[in-house]
Amino acid sequence: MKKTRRSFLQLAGGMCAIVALGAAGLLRTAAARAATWNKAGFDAKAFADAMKSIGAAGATESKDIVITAPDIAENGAVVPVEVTSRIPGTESISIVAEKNPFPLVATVDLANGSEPYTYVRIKMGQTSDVYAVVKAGGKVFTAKKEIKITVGGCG
Amino acid sequence: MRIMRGVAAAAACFACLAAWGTVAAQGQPGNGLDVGRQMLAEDNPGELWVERGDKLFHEKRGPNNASLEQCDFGMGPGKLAGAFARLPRFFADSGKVEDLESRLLKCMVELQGFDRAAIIGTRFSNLDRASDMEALATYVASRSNGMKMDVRLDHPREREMYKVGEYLFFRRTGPTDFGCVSCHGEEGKRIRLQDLPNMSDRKQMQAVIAGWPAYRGTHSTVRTMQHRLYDCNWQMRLPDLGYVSDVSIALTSYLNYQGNGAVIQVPGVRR
Amino acid sequence: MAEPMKIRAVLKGDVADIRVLIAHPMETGQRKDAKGEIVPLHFIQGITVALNGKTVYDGQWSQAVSRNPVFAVRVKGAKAGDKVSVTWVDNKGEKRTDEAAVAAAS
Amino acid sequence: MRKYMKYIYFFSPFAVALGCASMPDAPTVHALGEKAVTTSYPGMPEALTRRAVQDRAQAICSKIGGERLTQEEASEVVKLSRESIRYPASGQLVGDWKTGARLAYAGQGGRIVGGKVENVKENGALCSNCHALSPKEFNVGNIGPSLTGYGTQRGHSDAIAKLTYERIYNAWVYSPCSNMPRLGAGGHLTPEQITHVVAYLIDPQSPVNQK
Repeated sequence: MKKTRRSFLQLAGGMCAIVALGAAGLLRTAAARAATWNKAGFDAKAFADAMKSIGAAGATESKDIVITAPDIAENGAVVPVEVTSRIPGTESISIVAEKNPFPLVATVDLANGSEPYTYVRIKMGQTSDVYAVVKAGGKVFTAKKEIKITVGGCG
Repeated sequence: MRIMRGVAAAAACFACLAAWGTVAAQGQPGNGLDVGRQMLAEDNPGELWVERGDKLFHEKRGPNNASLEQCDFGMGPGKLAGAFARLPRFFADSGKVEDLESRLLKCMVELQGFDRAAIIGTRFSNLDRASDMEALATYVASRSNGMKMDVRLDHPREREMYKVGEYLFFRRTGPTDFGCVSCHGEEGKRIRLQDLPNMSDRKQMQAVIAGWPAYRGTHSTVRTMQHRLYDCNWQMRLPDLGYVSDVSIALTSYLNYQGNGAVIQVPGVRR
Repeated sequence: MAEPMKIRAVLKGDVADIRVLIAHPMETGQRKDAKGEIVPLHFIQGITVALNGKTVYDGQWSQAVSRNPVFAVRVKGAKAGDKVSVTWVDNKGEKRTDEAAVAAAS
Repeated sequence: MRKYMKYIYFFSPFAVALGCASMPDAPTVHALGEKAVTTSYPGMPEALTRRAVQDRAQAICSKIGGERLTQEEASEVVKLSRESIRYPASGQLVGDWKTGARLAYAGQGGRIVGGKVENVKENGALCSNCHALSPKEFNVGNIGPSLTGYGTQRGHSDAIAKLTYERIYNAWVYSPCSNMPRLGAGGHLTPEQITHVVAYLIDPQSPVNQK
């Protein structure tokens, strides 16, 4: 796994050439993203390390973060998770599935008129708490929700 | 193949009889599931299969470098609008009752020159390999979206297939003693937490028929009616059901006819 | 080559609800193929959405985002006809950009 | 699992007026249906296609639509089922409830892919697919009746153990043509495995009989 990620970083260098060729300007953002990709966080196997990597160790729990997701998911391969923040100045939202082999699932920076909202379908290996981590005004807040994963159908 | 389906980071969720799709009515334990079901119904990755099928259909492919634009689904060569709504039906050119997939298979072999066994070998995708058939069937079926399922029993062979399908629906066999009816004959039943459509109820049958082919979350792909039947058959512990076999086409005739009036909206979304 | 995304962007009031479907295997690096060999990690790492050229969503994803990813972003102050542009890049350096216009509420 | 003489009963799937005169008659449909079965599993070894051939009891139990069993048919199914029952060599009908607990929630075993039967350590007993068992387990089906408190309600006498064993071995002894698979008679479970499931159902220590 580590090897693959290193090779990604090498490829990221190659991508700058594509940007220079004048492909969509957006690629610059994606390439820049590659350079700033939270490697420590995404490589972390321990929940605590993943949380630390996004500055969420010891973060305040907030009732102003709403996680919408099923109580019971029929299929761990597609678990829909929606996060809405009512915290003023929300800049980013992360999703962390505590018991996943690599708990940090996504970090999304929001700007230029984006609502303090994110939605993505994720994989979960087992029943677990899922955390939403919100950065707002230099502070970090969290909320969590348990999602039960069941073996569907006839097993 | 089946083994490869397990999503590594997720629970190995295998296919089951319970993924036909049901109308909203949920029992007590269903409540914890409803939010997820609604959220998953909102966005349908199956739309990506319609796009891919569209491209594959019109592209010149195969040894004959031909597109499928001359394929006849019963409304005349190349006429797709409403064709799926009338399938299965009798075709004079083959002398058989055929469904969507058997017609696609025939055209891929006869028009494009593909090897029949090779197409059958890749009829269902897995996590390592996409299936052209799944994309093509989804595309062609989607050309009947908004129309009502309207299978007719005008030809004697169509009536035979329908009655054989009915016979098979109730036919119990194999190590589990199951027939289709064992799981789909009563109201409000579940296998584990998955609701089972009661196929003796026209509304529920229509809800099923309206949405196949369907994007299945557990499989991360679109599955066709042939796959749905293959999969049930697997869960019943029967041998691999032959692709476009008589059993599969008879059951499709029976089920689609029972679902007549369903407004087709393909691809559906299923567990 | 990567297949086109499906982008649906619809106005609800002055908020554009942008929903995106992507064809991508999102391999976890833990799955074995038919031959019993591990399928290498292959997943979208960077994903951005821009409205009229301004980045509104700048995402980092892990391999735990579902196969054939689905995600959404909502942008205030959008108008019908605004240009939505979505770009992803995965850990193998593959990338794709697709565009759509914001549609009025239907 | 109370009153057991429950004959098959299905809603007639919408009696559609099709102009019956033009429909093939029942013997024709039967012949065509059986022929379809023989051609629809191409390339499969005979040992597996045999699974799709009905035994006498299955044939009786395949009534179309709402048609009921006759008294004679019900009696024949009961008789055939009674004759099928085998007991474990040990004679002991109550096994280990912990092993039974594992089996009761397991759904694997006996499925075929690519002409091969799936390779598993043991077949699951499939119980939770259709029955509620331990009150703590929510991922359970309802095709069959709830078995929560089974032993609390019935006790764990030798007679109850025997009845339970027989019902799992071949449910059709007590309930001809019920939806329940004949798990022992059909070969899905061994007599020994069934004794473990019996223990799981009747043992006072089993979660099935806890609050």
